[in-house]
Amino acid sequence: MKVAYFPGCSLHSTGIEFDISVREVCKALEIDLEEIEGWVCCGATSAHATNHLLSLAMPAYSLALAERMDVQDVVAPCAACFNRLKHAVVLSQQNEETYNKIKELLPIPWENKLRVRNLLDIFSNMLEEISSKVTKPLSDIKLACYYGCLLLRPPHICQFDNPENPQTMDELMKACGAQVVDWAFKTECCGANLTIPRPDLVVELTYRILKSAKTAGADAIVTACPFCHLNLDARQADIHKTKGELFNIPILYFTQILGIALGVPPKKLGLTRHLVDPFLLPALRRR
Amino acid sequence: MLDLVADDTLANQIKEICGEDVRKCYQCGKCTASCPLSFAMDIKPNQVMRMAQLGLRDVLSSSTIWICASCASCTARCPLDIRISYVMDALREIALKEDVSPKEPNIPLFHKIFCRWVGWLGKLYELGFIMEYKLRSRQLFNDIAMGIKMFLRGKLNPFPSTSPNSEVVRQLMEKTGQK
Amino acid sequence: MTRIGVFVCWCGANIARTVDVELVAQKASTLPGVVYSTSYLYMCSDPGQALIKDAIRDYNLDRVVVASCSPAMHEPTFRKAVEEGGLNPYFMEMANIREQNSWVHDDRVAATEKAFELIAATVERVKRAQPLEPLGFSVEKKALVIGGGIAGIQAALDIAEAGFKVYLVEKTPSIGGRMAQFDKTFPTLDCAMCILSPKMVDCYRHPNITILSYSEIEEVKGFVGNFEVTIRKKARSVDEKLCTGCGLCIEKCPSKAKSEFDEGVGERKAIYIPFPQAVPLVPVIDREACLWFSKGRCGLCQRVCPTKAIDYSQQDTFIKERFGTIIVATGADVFDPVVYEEYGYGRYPDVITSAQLERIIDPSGPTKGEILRPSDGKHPQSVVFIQCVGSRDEQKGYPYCSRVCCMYTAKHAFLLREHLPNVKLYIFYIDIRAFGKGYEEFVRRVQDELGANYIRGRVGRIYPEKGKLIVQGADTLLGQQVRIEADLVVLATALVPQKDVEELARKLSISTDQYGWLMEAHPKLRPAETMTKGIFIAGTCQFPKDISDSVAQASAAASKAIAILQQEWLYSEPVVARVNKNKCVGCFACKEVCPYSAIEEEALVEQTSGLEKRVAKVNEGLCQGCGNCASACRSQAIDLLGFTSEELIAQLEGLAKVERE
Amino acid sequence: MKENKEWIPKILALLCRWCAYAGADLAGTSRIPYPPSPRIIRFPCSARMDPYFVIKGFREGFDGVLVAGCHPGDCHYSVGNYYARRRFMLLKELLLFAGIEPERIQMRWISAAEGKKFAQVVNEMTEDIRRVGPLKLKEEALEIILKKEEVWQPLPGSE
Repeated sequence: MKVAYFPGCSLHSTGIEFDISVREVCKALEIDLEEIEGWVCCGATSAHATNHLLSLAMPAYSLALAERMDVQDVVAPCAACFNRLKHAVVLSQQNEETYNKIKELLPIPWENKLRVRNLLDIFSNMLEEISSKVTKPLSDIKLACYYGCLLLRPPHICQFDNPENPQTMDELMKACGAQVVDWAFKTECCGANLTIPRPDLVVELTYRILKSAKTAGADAIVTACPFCHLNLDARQADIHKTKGELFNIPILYFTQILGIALGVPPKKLGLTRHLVDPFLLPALRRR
Repeated sequence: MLDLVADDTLANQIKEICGEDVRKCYQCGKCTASCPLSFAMDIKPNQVMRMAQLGLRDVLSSSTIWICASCASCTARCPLDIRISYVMDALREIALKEDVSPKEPNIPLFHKIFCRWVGWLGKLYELGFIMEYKLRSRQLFNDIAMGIKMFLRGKLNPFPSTSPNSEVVRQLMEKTGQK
Repeated sequence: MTRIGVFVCWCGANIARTVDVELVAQKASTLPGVVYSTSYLYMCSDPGQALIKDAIRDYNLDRVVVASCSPAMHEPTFRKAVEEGGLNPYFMEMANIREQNSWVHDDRVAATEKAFELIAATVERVKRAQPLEPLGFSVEKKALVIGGGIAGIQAALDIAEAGFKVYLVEKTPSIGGRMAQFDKTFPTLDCAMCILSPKMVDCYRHPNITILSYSEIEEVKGFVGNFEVTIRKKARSVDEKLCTGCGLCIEKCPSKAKSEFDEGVGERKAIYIPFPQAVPLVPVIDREACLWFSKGRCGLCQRVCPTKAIDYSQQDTFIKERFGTIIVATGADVFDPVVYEEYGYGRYPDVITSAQLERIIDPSGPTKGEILRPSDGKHPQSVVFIQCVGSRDEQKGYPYCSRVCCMYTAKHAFLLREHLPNVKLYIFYIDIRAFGKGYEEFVRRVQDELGANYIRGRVGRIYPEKGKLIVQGADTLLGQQVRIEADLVVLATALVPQKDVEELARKLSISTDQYGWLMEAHPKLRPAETMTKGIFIAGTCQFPKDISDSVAQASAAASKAIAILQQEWLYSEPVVARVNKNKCVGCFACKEVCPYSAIEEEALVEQTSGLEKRVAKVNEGLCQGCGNCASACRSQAIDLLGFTSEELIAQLEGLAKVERE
Repeated sequence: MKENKEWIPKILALLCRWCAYAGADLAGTSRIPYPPSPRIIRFPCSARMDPYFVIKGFREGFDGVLVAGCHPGDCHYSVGNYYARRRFMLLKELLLFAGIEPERIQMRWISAAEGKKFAQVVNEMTEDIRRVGPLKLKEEALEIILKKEEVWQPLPGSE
């Protein structure tokens, strides 16, 4: 299967281990990722927070570039990118006027004919195949699957999984042999980019999430978004400082867990780049 | 006491930008109930909707419109199917356009700098963008330990990566009147 | 030579505000054939009708055009007025210048012009009108009531008391309906069963009432006075005549299933009587849960039955009966809140519906009236109620207000306080709608005396934490997000149309609205009637309503039904097909398309040639007047009285003829 | 003719009394405005709407004809609207052949509860016809229609 790949800015920087693990896992599952040549930033958050039309035109441009490739699907692993690309697609489908406005802005033609998908969506449609390829099941680890906001909401845009009680990541993790915990904060917001201008708020939000996961008995939290990852991973030190509670819960990308289960050496999955060391977990240390 | 003169200019502006009709709101409060950040907001989401309905432009200088993280919990649960997160976006857009002095100046600053860097390079150069933001918001020493750790783990790329199509982004920004 | 009178109604300002009625009346007087034309404030009022009658006499009118509201509203009124004025009632035609003109257009010039055009066309049409006589037919003096809830029971009793036979058909094994599930009723706190059960027994004992429980409507044919209905009596597996209701079979039955009557919070046996006061007091076997039917073994009930009433071989049977009139009282369903994932109904056992709480409170319910929460069987210390679950919600539920939830929630709060003096009660509401007699006072009592905390706002989400349910809501009066630790959360779920009501409506040829509620003929003036003559509606099948409103509507429907049953003869609109035998070539294309098999063949000897030919003949008793035959006739030999081609074309030409800029 | 916002086309609306006509009444009772384009004739059922009425409407100079009845399955006479649908499908073919634009002949299902939909249908159809302009029956087209009229008469019987 060949798909157009939209890594997005974060995956080249703060979310680099997501990019690394995505590529490894897709190789193992014979998904041919072809990066969209010349893609530009999706404009996440800042564009839509300040300029509605711009926030649609930027992702639409990258989609227009992808239309030149021989593919039907565009994959954006980053939840924010997925969300913005999907906004351009759905709002243009729902409103011809919007579509025409965007088309006029773009220097190249855009037919809006590609399907935008996230990786969970793709993987959850090949669970059987994945199960059969799992060589190193992680049976001795309890995971809290954290979906965050942007994969699921707003539902009329994302059109993916149940926005209040999503299950795709849980199913995927179970296919990797892991145990998943039932917990209450799997779709609560981490505060996203407020982490820079208002770290205090993000500390508050991530504290609740980490606390809920820990209470539910999770050894680690699995995410599908570089924002979520950054906040949950990097803010644990601040939480320790301000709230006096040290969680030390490793935060992993779902692709990293999947990679380990598929037998990819942990070294090749960027596991050493997290701030909270995942090798604190005996289940990972042994590999 | 508020001398109330209802005015639908603001409601119409919002509708023009994002297509949402704030007049539909019947004030059940489910948005406020759902919002993970309502504890930090000076005006709660349902009150934002109310002010927008009546055309009270003070809403544009609230902290709420900037603190909203666009998580869309409100939108997913609104019984009247109003996309409240789009209303928040629209209010921010209006506030910027009208140069309303924001109660949370660092957040719009963050967005502005973000967009500028993306305009230059076509992609976001996180390190450069954050450095500029820190300088201009005078929060230079915040998060410095975290930043160093991230840098050491190769999570902050020292060199900007540029899209060959940065010129297109610049033009898009120009055409859409991005400041 | 026709002498037509045109009467233009102002309808107060309803028409006159948009249409220059005086100008229209004046212009109408110039139309060919019109000898008199006037306008009046309310044409339907007594003086308005007198105006028409006087004009018929004074100006020797032979045709009348009334330009006013929709004929659906006042056609019978004006036909009668014209008849009293001495003309055949069908010499009156209406031009609809209100619903289809003044109420939808705001340009006065255009609306005035259009009103004139409509009148001019109606004048052309009425010139071609033929005198028609209403058709009379006999009335089957028996009523059918569909649905055995409180509305159906009331209607059946009223009709039976008036001296007519009634069949009361109920889908479930017992009559009683929703009301039987209630412990108390608001606002008087009457014991529901204490006031319902005597009525159920009355129905059972009444010589004029035949109860067909566990039965459904299979097919409905015919029309007012002569409905022909096929009723499916579902196989009960118990012989109603032999059974004494001793209950030994139920006692011995080894197989269990969730009780529908207890809303799934309790269990029943595979052979069961839904509740102790059931009427008829005869068990039924749930064939899915029964071991005999699913696995072919057991047979205990049959062995222990002292009267040999258990009959595994029973089949569905069909009863065909004729009825003069039908009352539909099929009730409503309760909204399934599982779509509100944020409330976790179905995932968290202590999030329940109000209907389930009703059973938990009821002394004859699964907990014997003790308030125990489902998860651990403990008394709740803190209970949160959420109003408008599925109501007033365009995204996940229905936009309408369900009318009863404010009140039943207040009742539940009252009853919980009675059972648990120290329980904390929180009620999230948007607006309190307590408009009935004694309702507001009741809600105030719950707030003031019983200390229920009403919180103005909705709940965003519910999640479990340390054995409690965390209710995250908003208090919009405080302008705060609030968090409440609850032991039990009760969702005040909407009332929604029954799933199978659309199918029943289709069988009865009555309409449903956009949600699936049965449509009344007029929301204000004919609330218990349908657009189909002889079929009436009562209770929550029309829209959510409480017991008192249901009973009132049921009695209204019953009195309408009785008015029909009392007639020896009924007269119907003479809109039937008629064959011109000279033109008919005997192709019988009409016969093929007639949905009512109303076209018969007739032999006719042509006078000139002496040859015999076969021509079509209309059975007027069967013809319903759809006009399909007229459209299908190749030789234009068949026409529809009241809607003849000549009349319709005259109207069409009339509409086109008026010159326009 | 170019699109003209001022011009109000004249639409002949043939409505069944149980559904579409009641829907039009409901538009009135609910005060949902629409342009004063339709001229409504009440029929007992869409099955009574002999295609002849449609042809006649065009010959008399209406710019469009709207035929509306109950939704499939909801016919007061159980199957009348199915007959109507088949008849109008055939008729539309013939009218298109005679050069009448498809915008001018429309068939819709409108229930008694759909006042809003009735207004919407009128709005849409008025716009549609505005786009194609006033009806201009060409002489030869008229001839064809006149001939078709003769041909047409027996057609509904062949259902």
